[in-house]
Amino acid sequence: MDLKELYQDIILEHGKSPRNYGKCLGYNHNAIGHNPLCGDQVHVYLKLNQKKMVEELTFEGSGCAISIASTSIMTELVKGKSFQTAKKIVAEFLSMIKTGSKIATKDLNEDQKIKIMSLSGVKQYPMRVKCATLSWHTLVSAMDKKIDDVNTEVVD
Amino acid sequence: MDLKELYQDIILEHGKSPRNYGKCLGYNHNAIGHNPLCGDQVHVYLKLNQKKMVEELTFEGSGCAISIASTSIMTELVKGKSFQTAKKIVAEFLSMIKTGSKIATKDLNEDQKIKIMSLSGVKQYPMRVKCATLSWHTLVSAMDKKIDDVNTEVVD
Amino acid sequence: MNIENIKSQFPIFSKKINGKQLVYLDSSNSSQKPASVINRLDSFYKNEFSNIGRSIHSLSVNATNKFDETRMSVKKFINANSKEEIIFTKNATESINLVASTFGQQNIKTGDEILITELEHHSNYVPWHYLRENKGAVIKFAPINDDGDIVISELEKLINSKTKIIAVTHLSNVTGTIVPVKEIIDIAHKKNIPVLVDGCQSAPHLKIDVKDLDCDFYAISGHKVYGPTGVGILYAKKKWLEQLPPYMGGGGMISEVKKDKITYAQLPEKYEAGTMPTAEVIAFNESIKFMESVGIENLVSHERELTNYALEKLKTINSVCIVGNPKNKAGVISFTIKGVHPHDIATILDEDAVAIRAGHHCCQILHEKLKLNATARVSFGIYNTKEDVDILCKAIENCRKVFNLK
Amino acid sequence: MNIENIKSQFPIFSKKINGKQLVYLDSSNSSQKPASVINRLDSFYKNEFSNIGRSIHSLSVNATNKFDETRMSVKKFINANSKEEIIFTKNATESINLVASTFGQQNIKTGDEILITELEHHSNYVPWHYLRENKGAVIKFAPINDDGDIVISELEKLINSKTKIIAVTHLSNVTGTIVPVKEIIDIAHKKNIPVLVDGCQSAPHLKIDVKDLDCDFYAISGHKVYGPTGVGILYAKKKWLEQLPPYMGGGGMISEVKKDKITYAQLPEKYEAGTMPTAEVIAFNESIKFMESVGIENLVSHERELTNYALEKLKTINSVCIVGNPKNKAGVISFTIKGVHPHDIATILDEDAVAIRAGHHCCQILHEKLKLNATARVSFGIYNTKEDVDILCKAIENCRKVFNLK
Ligand SMILES: Cc1ncc(COP(=O)(O)O)c(C=O)c1O
Ligand SMILES: Cc1ncc(COP(=O)(O)O)c(C=O)c1O
Repeated sequence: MDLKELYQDIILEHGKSPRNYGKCLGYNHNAIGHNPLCGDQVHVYLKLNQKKMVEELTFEGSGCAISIASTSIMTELVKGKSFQTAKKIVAEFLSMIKTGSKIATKDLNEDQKIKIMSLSGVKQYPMRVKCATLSWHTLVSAMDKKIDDVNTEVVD
Repeated sequence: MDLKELYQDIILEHGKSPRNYGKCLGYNHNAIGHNPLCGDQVHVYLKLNQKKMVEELTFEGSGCAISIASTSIMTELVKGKSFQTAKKIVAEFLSMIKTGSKIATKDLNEDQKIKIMSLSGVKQYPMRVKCATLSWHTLVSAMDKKIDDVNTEVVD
Repeated sequence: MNIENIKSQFPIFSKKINGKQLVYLDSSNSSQKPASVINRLDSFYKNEFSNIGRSIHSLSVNATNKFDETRMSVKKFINANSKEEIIFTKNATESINLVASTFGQQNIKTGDEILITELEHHSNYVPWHYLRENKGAVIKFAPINDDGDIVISELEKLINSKTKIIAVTHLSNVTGTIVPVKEIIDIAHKKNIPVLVDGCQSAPHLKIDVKDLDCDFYAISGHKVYGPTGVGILYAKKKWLEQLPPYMGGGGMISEVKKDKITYAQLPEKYEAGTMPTAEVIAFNESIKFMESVGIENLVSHERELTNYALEKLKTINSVCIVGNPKNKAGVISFTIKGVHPHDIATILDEDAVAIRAGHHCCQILHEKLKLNATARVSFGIYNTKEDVDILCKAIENCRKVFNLK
Repeated sequence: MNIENIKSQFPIFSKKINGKQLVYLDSSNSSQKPASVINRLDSFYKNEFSNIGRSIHSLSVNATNKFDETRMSVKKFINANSKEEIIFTKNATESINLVASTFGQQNIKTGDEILITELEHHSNYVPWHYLRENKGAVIKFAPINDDGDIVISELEKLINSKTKIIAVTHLSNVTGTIVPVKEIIDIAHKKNIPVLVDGCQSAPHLKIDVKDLDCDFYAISGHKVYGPTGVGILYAKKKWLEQLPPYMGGGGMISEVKKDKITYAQLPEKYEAGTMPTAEVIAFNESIKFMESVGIENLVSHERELTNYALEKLKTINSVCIVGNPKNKAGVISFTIKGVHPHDIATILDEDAVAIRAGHHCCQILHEKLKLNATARVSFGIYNTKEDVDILCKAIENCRKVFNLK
């Protein structure tokens, strides 16, 4: 396996300059996820509007390139989507990372698909799967508002 | 090593019909020893008179042939001896069992030496050393009256 | 099932003791290990060694996966609901201490009662005794009858509103009694009382199904089921592991550590502090595979046959007394010889390379009840044969000869 | 000393990872094992296996003696007064839990203080935290300075009449700081405060002399000193082991067991409940022999040389920052690369078969203090060479390349 498949330029770029970083104004959902393996932590802020649309999605936290890029890309792709669509995208992402399945949804355009698939190399690196999935699990938890804390140990 | 060297007739005989069994009248020293390995227990009763002579020495307890015979023979040999001599005999016995040294003391007659040496085969059976030595350690403890309990784990 | 073939998988039986073929009848103490287990230890240390969980490098990833595979195998082996219910400890004793300590912390107050039985091994009594010493709990002992069976109606009488937990062995390591734990668990659960089962002797001799039993806790020793030393298992229902406090504290069992606050990891890590017996747990997977390759049913029936054969033969020897006569019995026979102390029996049998155990077998309460200081114990493993029993009986005859018994 | 010769004693180094020679720089996590240790496990299981202590047969006598020989070797290795001061546990984490729990039971009341340091591994913090939770104790942290050294004068200020015990690492598993524990023990003993030393990292890297240190407790992990997993050691002064209550309860640690009363075995058995990691402890003797065959002085000087060489080389690499700059340092180097997260470093290095560790290394308090979420850690064993360091540095260059660093 080539490292360049894991560390694609798009990942390095998002890792270095994450989008949607910070606390968004008027968020009405949020959750914290952490990875006890390394101490990395992500805080996801979400504004669901009355139509249950993801109006704002931002994050704070620190982590490796994979984790930051994954989170940054997530915020880009999920922002503006409906609650249902957001959930579907998360599910497809998780399934891609775990089983290597393709991204089939019509809710993402080609550009967005390329972005999300840039993370598919992680599948080859089992110890890094948690880095890539933590924020996605945290997003679900924020949307569901069931628990405040997500812990990668449980959900994977 | 021949089992018959361990289980000499004299040992089987003492094991079956121990001498000086029971609680002697007027004992002024006593101690309990036990072997946590098997739960065997010996209670030694000792009457030291004003001249510090072992006037009476008896025991109660249960155990294997080696342990009962060793205790029985001990009571026979030590009874009637002075405090000092008794201690010397114990020391010679323990050294015989542990290092295989000969019994040299002049305080025992030939007959008694044969008796005590009948136990020397135990040296070849490390797991049985405690069976043979428990009551002797317990006697010392009764004489010294320092502690009430002897535990073969410590003293060996 | 070809026992000679199975026996040949155990390297130790190619060894001679005092120039004689080893007859190993001390498996309840610890079983011998098949080559597959020993070789797995060897290959893991030689080719794959790494600690698990904490590192990202390939060796560690591999070790972590292999470790997890054993957990999955154990889960399947005892039919647990999820692998989060499988905790690795160092031995069954730690497994029971873990439960007694954490359950006690949370649920035991002065005057509360803990119900155990007269059959219990010290490892299923001393940990509860600590709660008596430190928390003022009361320990009750369900009695056995003359056959060595737990009398369920008597046990039931000892249950009351103060009873907080019941801890009972599945198979006595002295009398071989198979305890009807399922029945006990049913009774207990009707009164909302959790039950810990000491499965040390049942795991090597019976089929285990924790879901069917519905037990709350189940303790197993790896080294008694053909595994390496240093590995114990605790099965516990998830609800307990979630609600009880952690046991040992340290690396690997935490989530977040601050100067003023600590949160703990999820299951099963919450109960696995510090570096695990990594290699031993990984090799333990081979023990389970070995048992599965034999087939638990085959193992059970082989051992039943052996036990019955041995009982028959032993009973014909003058002055041999079998300890207990339980309704259901497996793999363990204790006996005495009138006029020969068990220690002497063991020493004399050893001369014929027959390895048995003599003593109280960590069951002083039971021996007190039986009015015996010690017993001699024969216990079987899958590798034992009728020939072993024949050699045992001959050695017992020799023992009688040494002691000039008629 | 011929390192290639020593390295050839470790079978794992004949293995290739991703087609490359393994460069193992994760020994602080767990060391690799020499063939003598692995082979001893193999031969013990294949030819001699038996449980110890409890049986009378020859196999058991032999195992018991061999087990005892390891205890004697450990006693000699750390210069303890007697073998009764050597307790075998499953890992250093259990050793520390044992002390925290039993010492706490006896000596800690609400408001009492426990003094640890900011360098401590979670295994030397969480067990004490339990006393805070359950007994209302207070935990104080002796601070480190920017170099990663404990400031003795600051530590001294934190000692007062409520301080009941001090627990401190001998060698940091992050910064490599060698802590002047002897000095701390002197200060503590003047005020009658006992000291536990976490010797997990010092045992593999330094000469240990508990008599010279005069520490009250010393905890060691077998698997970090070239031994099998599943073995830990607790050294404790006899007076403590005599006066403290037992830890786990079960078989082997009792003297007499009655329905209403239990008395405990003498030392060291009092603290060794249940079946021990018998084979692993016996094989551990070979680890000590291995270290003695190398010579601790040689080991120390080889690792010092390596550490200095690595520090020199790493400092020349752009954007590499070494964590801490302690006065005395041994065998452990943590670093960061500006712009590359430690996890990414570890993954990229692994591609070159360079095994390092990334994360908080079970030292979240220290990382919080350093304002770092994670670090990359290189740690040496006796088998490492300057060539390993060269390969490491090349791999770091590759890492910089992957991340397009200038
Ligand atoms: C300084 C220190 N203390 C304690 C420990 C815990 O040792 P173990 O995991 O063997 O219990 C470690 C190793 O992980 C360590 O480096
Ligand atoms: C019934 C029973 N319970 C508990 C134990 C303790 O097991 P371990 O010594 O492996 O902790 C044993 C074995 O010694 C046993 O036979």
